Amino acid sequence: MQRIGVFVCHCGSNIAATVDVKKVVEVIRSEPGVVHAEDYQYMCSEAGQERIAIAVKEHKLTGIVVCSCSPRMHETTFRKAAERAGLNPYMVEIANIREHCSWIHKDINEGTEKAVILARAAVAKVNLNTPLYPGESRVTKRALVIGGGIAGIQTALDIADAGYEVDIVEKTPSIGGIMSQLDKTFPTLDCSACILTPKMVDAAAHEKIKLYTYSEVEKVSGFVGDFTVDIRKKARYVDADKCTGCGLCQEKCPSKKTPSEFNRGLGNRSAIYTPFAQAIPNVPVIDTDACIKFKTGKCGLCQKVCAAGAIDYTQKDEIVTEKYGAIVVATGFDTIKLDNYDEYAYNQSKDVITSLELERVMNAAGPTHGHLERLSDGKAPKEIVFIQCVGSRCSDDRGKPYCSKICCMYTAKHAMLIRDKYPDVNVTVFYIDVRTPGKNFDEFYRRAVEQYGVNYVKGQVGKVIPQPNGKLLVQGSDLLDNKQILKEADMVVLATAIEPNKDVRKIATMLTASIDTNNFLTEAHAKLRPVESPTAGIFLSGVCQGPKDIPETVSQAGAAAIKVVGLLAKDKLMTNPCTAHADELLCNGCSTCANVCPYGAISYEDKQVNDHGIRETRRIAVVNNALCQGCGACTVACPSGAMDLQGFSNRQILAEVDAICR
Amino acid sequence: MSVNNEFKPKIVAFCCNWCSYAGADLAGSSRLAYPADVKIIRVPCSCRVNPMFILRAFEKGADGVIICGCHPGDCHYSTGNYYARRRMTLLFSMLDYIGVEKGRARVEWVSAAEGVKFADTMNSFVSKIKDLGENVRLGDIRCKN
Amino acid sequence: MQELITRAKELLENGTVARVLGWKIGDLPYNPEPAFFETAESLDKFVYNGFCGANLSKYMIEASKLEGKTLVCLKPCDTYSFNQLLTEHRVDRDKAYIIGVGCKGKLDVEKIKKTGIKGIVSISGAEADSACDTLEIDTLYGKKSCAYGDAMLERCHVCKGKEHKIYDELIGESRDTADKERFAEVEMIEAMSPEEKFAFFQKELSKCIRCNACRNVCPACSCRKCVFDSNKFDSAQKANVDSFEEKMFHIIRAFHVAGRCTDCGECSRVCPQGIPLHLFNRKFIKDIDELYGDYTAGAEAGSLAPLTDFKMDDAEPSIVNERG
Amino acid sequence: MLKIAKKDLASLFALIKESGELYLPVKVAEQTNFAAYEDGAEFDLDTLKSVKSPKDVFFPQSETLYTCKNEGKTIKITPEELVDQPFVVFGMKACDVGGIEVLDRVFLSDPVDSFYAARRAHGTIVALACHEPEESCFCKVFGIDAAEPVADVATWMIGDELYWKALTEKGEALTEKVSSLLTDADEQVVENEKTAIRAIIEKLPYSDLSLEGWNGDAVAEKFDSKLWNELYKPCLACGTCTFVCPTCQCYDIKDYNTGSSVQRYRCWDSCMYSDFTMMAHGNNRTSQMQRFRQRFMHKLVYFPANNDGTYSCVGCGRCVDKCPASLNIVKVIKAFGEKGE
Repeated sequence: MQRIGVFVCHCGSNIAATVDVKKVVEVIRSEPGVVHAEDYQYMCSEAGQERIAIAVKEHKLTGIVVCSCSPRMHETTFRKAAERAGLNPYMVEIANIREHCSWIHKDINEGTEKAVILARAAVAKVNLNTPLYPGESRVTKRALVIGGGIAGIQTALDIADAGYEVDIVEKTPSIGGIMSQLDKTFPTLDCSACILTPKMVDAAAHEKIKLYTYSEVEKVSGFVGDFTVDIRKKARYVDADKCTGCGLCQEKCPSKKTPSEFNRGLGNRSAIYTPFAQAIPNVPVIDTDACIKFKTGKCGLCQKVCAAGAIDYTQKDEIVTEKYGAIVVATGFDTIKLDNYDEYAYNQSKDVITSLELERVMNAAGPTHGHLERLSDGKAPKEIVFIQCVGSRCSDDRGKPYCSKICCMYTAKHAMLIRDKYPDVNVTVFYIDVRTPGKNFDEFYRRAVEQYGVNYVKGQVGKVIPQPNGKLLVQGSDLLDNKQILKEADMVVLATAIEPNKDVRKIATMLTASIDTNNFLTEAHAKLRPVESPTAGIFLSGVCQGPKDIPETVSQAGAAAIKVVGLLAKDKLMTNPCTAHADELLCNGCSTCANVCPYGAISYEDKQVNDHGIRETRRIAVVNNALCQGCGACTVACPSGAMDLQGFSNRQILAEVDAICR
Repeated sequence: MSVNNEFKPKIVAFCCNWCSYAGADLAGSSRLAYPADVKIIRVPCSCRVNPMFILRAFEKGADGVIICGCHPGDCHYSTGNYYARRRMTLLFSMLDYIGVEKGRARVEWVSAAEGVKFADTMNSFVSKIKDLGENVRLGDIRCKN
Repeated sequence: MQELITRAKELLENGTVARVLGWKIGDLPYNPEPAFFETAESLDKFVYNGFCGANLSKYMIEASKLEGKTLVCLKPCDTYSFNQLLTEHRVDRDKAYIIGVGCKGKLDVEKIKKTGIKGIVSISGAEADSACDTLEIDTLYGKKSCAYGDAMLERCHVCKGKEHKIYDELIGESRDTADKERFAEVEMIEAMSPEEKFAFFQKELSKCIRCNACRNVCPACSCRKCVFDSNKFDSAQKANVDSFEEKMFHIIRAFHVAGRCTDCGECSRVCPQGIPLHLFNRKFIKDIDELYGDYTAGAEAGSLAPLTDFKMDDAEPSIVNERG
Repeated sequence: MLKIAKKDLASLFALIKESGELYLPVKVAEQTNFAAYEDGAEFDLDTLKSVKSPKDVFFPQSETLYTCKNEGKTIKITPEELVDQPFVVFGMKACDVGGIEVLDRVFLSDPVDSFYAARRAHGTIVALACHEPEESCFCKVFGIDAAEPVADVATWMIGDELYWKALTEKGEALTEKVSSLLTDADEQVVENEKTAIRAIIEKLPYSDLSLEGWNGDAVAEKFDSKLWNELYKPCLACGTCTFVCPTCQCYDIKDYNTGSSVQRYRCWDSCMYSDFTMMAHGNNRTSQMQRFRQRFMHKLVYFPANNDGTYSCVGCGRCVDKCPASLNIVKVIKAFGEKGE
């Protein structure tokens, strides 16, 4: 049985005016467990806290109820006071008789009666309180960034600049990501490579950053502060230490017919290749599917020409195991496949291209060396049609329900660049809405319309029909003029929806990070914790969390980095003791609790139990206290009642219910 | 009906710590009155509310039970109230099915900024329970005396 | 049935399985019991007929702990339960050799007795191989007969279909038995006034003797210790002291199996007081289908139960007040 | 021998009810159980067996023993009042009456259970012969004659008439009270009925069940038998058999917190339950096999050993009818018989 002291605060007249505090003290004395009750002017004052300390000693109190203002105000104060008096801080409960009582009830009888009931409920709860102790876990001061695009690079740089080790795992042979494929960037029109390449170099040169390119995360275990990650370094067949990056191997390679990933398949590359000239690291890889040596055993030309002797056909995949305190997901995006959109004739005509392909066409290092030309016949187009929202804001399941966010702006950019360089080319943009909420965005778009004479048509395109003369007949509607439009175009550019990188689901599963129905990673709180995953220690950077442009990506990358730094700066993590735990004799091991846990805090172990003489091995839920945040979702999902929440246990809440309904 | 005989319902309100409990605090600091019949139990999240708690309240003589949580999408734990919403929808549907009056139990989403909504919600709930009268269909007779 | 026995003997003798979980012939015409057979000879007492209504999937929880595989005979509806237990890690697939047995609708002797037939000495027409539409019954008080359909369990009239959802092999013919609207009874109650609903359930539940047969037979109620047997919620109950306790027990039981219940109908089959307990579970199934999209527990192992899932735009609980 | 027309039974029951509570088989939602008779209730004398045995008239499924209330820092204890008004149970079968005799041995022997004793003292039992015994009946095995029940009053439903014969003083007193509704009857009609009933009983499938080997001396052999390991397997560990049984007498004592007081009550318990006789150290029977064995050892071995050979089974067959897994005491007895154990 507890020995409970009840302390009723007057809060000046805030409480005492509408609650007869003396009466509350008197009535509460006869509650089971209560051995002491008193009232005081201001319990939260130093003198008030001192009274608690004295009473704890005098009456050998084991539990405390403070009837005062909201626990959101002073629960911590009184817990600390209790701790100073030698009690466990979690032996304190607050009855909120100010905000929930005295301030809203005018009648003193009514107020007093309710205050007594609230006090009684708190006493009933304390009767079942047990001392709770926060746990501690260590922090490995090293971070992992998955994905080496601009998001990952920026996050890594910021973490490294703060003085912490950070590794980037990038699955392609080079860091740089989609941004490296872009020609110019809006709204300033500076060259993408010019601003990205220095960052790539910085990352590669940073003494705190380690790059794992052509590598993938294979396995993740552990939890916040203490993750263990297996990284698969795929065999490059080129010794990175020996390679000088001279490029001779690529030049001599006889197999040059593989579509270049970097050029979105619009050009070819050799079997041994670096994706693009500025690739970092500047070390090629051999594509074994294309390599003649690997396919037939003959050739070996690259090995012969390599003066450094870096080519090694015997190289094997390597698994590296590293420890990390925090993991940042920066897996980025890709454009959707257009198989569901036959009406745009993407698969029928080479002159229907996606906007990202147009980036490559416009780029000096691209397949057309920067000349705007039709990919079918190399002729210069005179009439270009842009179609917006291809697969974005889609109400059926052909596309995506969300707005891809960047398309309006890059289309304005494309239109403007074309009109600038080729003033004789007509540009028409079919759109649903033009969305330009960003700094200097709307001005940018208006320049396209007003200064460059881009023809914006509000309306959707129903069909693009390739004509025998090589032109493309675009059937659209103009909603503002309420008329059908038929336009013969030389090129059609599709603002294709973006979607999270297809690997994200696999990665999210490894990390027990949640993802939404569109495969975007879920943030811990949509507004207040946008760069954190609900799973502690997992952070989000860039488009893996939702569509965003470069400036937004970079700022989010920085935000994720500071969250990581905040975590790595700690030597130890104190865990909230109000966590769930499973009674191993009651647990069925059914996994229902794990299915509702937003933090991936529940795992299962085969444990040897002794259930009143029955010894057997059972599958039992184990809660990781470092991950559990104490929401209690699992406690209700659990049918047997095995899962309970410390500090808000089933029996404690029921005791409060009983006390109120008495 | 004389004032003395007026039906004083017993009402249990489960409020999530992050939104609704703070909303109730705001109602208090804004001095927005609602009947003293409402007694609040603080829970970390609406997903902590077990149907057993609700039935237990009715068993022991509660006339109404209300669960308040963060607005969908705003859960402190990101998904808790979504689970709570499904659980409570099913539970209330079952209560209706066995003949318990509609409206004896209710779920409302009240944010920490919605002191007015909290007070309004409690006023409307208490008045609904007063209309329904004493809970006779779901109580344990032993607790009536 | 002979094919089943022959195959079972074969699998026992070639060591594929260590035991057979099926039904043993009863000492009355209608009371075969679930049984484990460990030898080929013991299988002489194996029976599979219209009275083998028991769902054997739950016995596999214990059988999964035994050495070697257990051959288990599962009817189409039992396979849903097995899948659900598999989803919840309560049975071990590798420890089960599932023979999906055909089903022509299972019989309820209580239904036969309700027609006034008593003193039953023998029944013909209930054999698994029989295609009879009528049961011929010899009684101490003369020869009687009963239409097969009239003697069928409620669940068979609303059968989910005769497709086995998980098996290693199939033996025996099935017959389509669904001839009633699955949710008709639930809809009938939903259409009642609150007073009528209350009276209906008050009356039905007043019969409850808290014997726990419904719970203990239920494959979804597989908890090692039920909350109603533990002090976790101060909820241990054994008595029917007050009518509230039956309501509490049955509501919570239905809630705990909501989204997990495969509607196998065992609860109603075993209730000694004939309480239509499936009405609770089926109500939740109907609600889940209507509110969250069609979901059949156990149709697929590993599927996410509706109460452990959500959609952003799920209905608000107030929908209950808005409906009918 | 007296009689009353079947159509006048409602008047008979009304008259009985004038001087106290009347319990009889009542049909609620298609199931017949013994319940206090109220006007308009559908009494059912045609169904041979009530689902639950009528033992709960004397030994209710739950009953409050006393109530504790906090008064300041002291506790006031108020014992529950004992039954002190006469009542009548109508329609118990010979086996049900036999069940009460078993309960008497438990509750009326020292220390006497005052709650039970008060009910027994104030209750008058009117038994009804079994017009058409059913295949699950085996009362004959325990020496009970379904054709001629032994109670305060014995009755027979023959055609459209109920024949009535008082057998004890209590029975005489009740007969006296309702004599205005009874007329003289021909004893021979009842004799013919008894002969007919006994003829059917001879033909019942379980009537030749042998109890050979089941006696109080065979404790160790029976207890150690390997058969139990097989027999219990289908058992679901529910309490159906115990709760429908007319002789099961185990109960649990529990507290209920009403908010203003704590009521200590007892309620039926079942030896089939895993928490039966749970003690501080845990449980003395840890497996379902042990619990299963306990139930039948108690009924067929321990009880007769302590009660002059009286079995704690009366062959009513309710467990045969109701076990969800089709297990029952008959299968247990037969299994031992077959193996000769």
